Amino acid sequence: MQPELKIVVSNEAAAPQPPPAPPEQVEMPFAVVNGEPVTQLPRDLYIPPQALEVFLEAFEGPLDLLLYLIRRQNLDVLDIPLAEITRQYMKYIELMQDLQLELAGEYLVMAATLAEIKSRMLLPRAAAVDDAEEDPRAELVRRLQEYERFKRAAENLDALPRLERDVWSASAVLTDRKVVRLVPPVTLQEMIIAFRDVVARSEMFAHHHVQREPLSVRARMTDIVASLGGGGFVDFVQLFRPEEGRMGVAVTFIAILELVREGLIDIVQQEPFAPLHVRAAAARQLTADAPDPESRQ
Amino acid sequence: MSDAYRRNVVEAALLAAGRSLQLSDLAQVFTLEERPSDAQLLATLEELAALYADRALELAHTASGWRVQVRSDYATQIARLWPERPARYSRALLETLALIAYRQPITRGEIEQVRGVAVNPNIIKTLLERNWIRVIGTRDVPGRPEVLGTTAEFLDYFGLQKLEQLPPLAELRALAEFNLQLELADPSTAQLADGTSDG
Amino acid sequence: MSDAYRRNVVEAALLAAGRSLQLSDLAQVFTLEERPSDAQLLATLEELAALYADRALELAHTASGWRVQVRSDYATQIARLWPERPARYSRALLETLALIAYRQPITRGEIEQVRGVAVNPNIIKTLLERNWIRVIGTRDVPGRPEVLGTTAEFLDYFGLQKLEQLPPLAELRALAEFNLQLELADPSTAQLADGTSDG
Repeated sequence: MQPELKIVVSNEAAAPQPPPAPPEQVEMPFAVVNGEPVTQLPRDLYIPPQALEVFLEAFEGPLDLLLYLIRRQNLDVLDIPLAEITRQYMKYIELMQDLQLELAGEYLVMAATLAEIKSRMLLPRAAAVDDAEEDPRAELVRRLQEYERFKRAAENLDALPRLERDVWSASAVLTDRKVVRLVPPVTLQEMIIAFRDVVARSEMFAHHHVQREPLSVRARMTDIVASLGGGGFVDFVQLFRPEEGRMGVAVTFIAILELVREGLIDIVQQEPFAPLHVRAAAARQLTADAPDPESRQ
Repeated sequence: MSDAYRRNVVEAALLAAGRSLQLSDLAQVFTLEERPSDAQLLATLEELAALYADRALELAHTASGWRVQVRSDYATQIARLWPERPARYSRALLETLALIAYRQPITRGEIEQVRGVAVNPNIIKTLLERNWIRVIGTRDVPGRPEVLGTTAEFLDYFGLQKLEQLPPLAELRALAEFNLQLELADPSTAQLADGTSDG
Repeated sequence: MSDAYRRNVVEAALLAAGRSLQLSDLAQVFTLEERPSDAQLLATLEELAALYADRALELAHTASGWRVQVRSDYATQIARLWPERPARYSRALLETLALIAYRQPITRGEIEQVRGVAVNPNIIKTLLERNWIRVIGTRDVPGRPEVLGTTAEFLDYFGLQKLEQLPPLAELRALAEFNLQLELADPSTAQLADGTSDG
């Protein structure tokens, strides 16, 4: 005629109840279990029946319940009066079973563990104890301590100033949030491949003969044209940078010749043997004495 | 570019974002010519913090960067803006979260070992949904259980820059260090149980 | 209750809300004993507005109440916090840029001759805006076409000290013979940034 025992995992996601205050009720019969009034419970175990479930739900498992029993007596985990704590623990378990409360399996496992420790501690021991042999309580104490650390860590975590409870991110409204476009990235490789392809294609169609001046000459051509941007005459000699050495001078010279050939610059000499001057070909049209009919319109 | 201008832009950026910004995010708000160095930005942030000294605001440095926040001294007043109370988390959730935070990478089985009860799957689900924890891999043991760790968002939420700023864990003491009062066994057992501390 | 305290609470409420609040919302944040009248709240809001006078922030009164917002002069700058993912340049743009780099100084007509198709004016515009190319002059032929060349910024962007560091054409031909499969953008996913189709 044993009450049926249901083993379930308690619903931990349910809203927690505040930890139970040590019960201080006066003794009175509170339940009839299996036809017998339950009056044998220790005074400090008494809990109104409707509150018992709530009380048990407040525990996060057998370790938590054990810690409660130990702390209630102002004892240290390292100082467990094992017999007494085991007795109290068993009372709770029996009570829960008698009242057919749903009980997590872990509580029963702990009950078995406590019983085992108790029996081991009751065994007579030899006077010369092997140092390697552990106190039977050691593993339990270790687990209780470890659990208690994290129980406290959880409390500390809960006490940290938390967003949306203790502090709030400050934010202001940004009304016209314009879309900012980032410029697309280009790799050197992409550009080089594009050049290779366009050259290959142009040779295929033979539309245009791509010149073969080295890049140093092309770069110098750009520099020279850009330096003549003002439109005025520049001394031919000033285009050369002697510090670049013979090679640099040669590059500049080829660049100037190429620019003349492409009609990008003019070289002017006022009279034989006079200094040479250079200007951008485009500047020619801007001078009044050499009007270009095309630029008039 | 004046310091005041830079400070204004940084403040506006932080408030427009409404969340933590990295120094690189802040730098990006400036044009290339105006762009301050990290050292300059830090100086600007310091200025901003000083500006908030007698206000309800403060500058917080968390895992994902810097943010402006309302001080906790004003929490009671500000909480009244929202009729519903802020979410309270169950002890089970907080204990699970604490284990993941302090013991990561950790499996569910390992959490259950310490807590002595099964981990409710809803708790893990809630923590994952809040983006406080994530699966960082699997352990190479039979069943290949998932290994959990915390995220930068977890640190942000609790106002921390890094895990090392979590409150320290209580120390474990060895059973032998304690003056055991054994009520059942004979006194010789009192000298046992060395090395029960696992640090 | 000091004015400064009231102003701090109002500011904190507006910034914590991050949206417009009515006077009644603001009043509700205070305890009954502290609760200011509407007139007092308006005075506080005015104080707050004055506080923002030399900041990038402003207090705005909209239909739904009062809010703190970023001044519109700073909006563009702050919007850089949320950049749109950059699009990719078209093949036509890259070829045009490559031709300007390798064959500079070059006119648009010459680019068209080599590529066999007209150059979309948007391409030149984009390249000019990016400051990668510049008009270095005009050629003295009918129509006086502009002559294009690359800039120092172009070299900087591609990590070059001088143009000669570009691989010469002969080398590129050799590469082509190996028929290298070089990673290029997948045209199906790329949105063309210069608004031109491939030429």
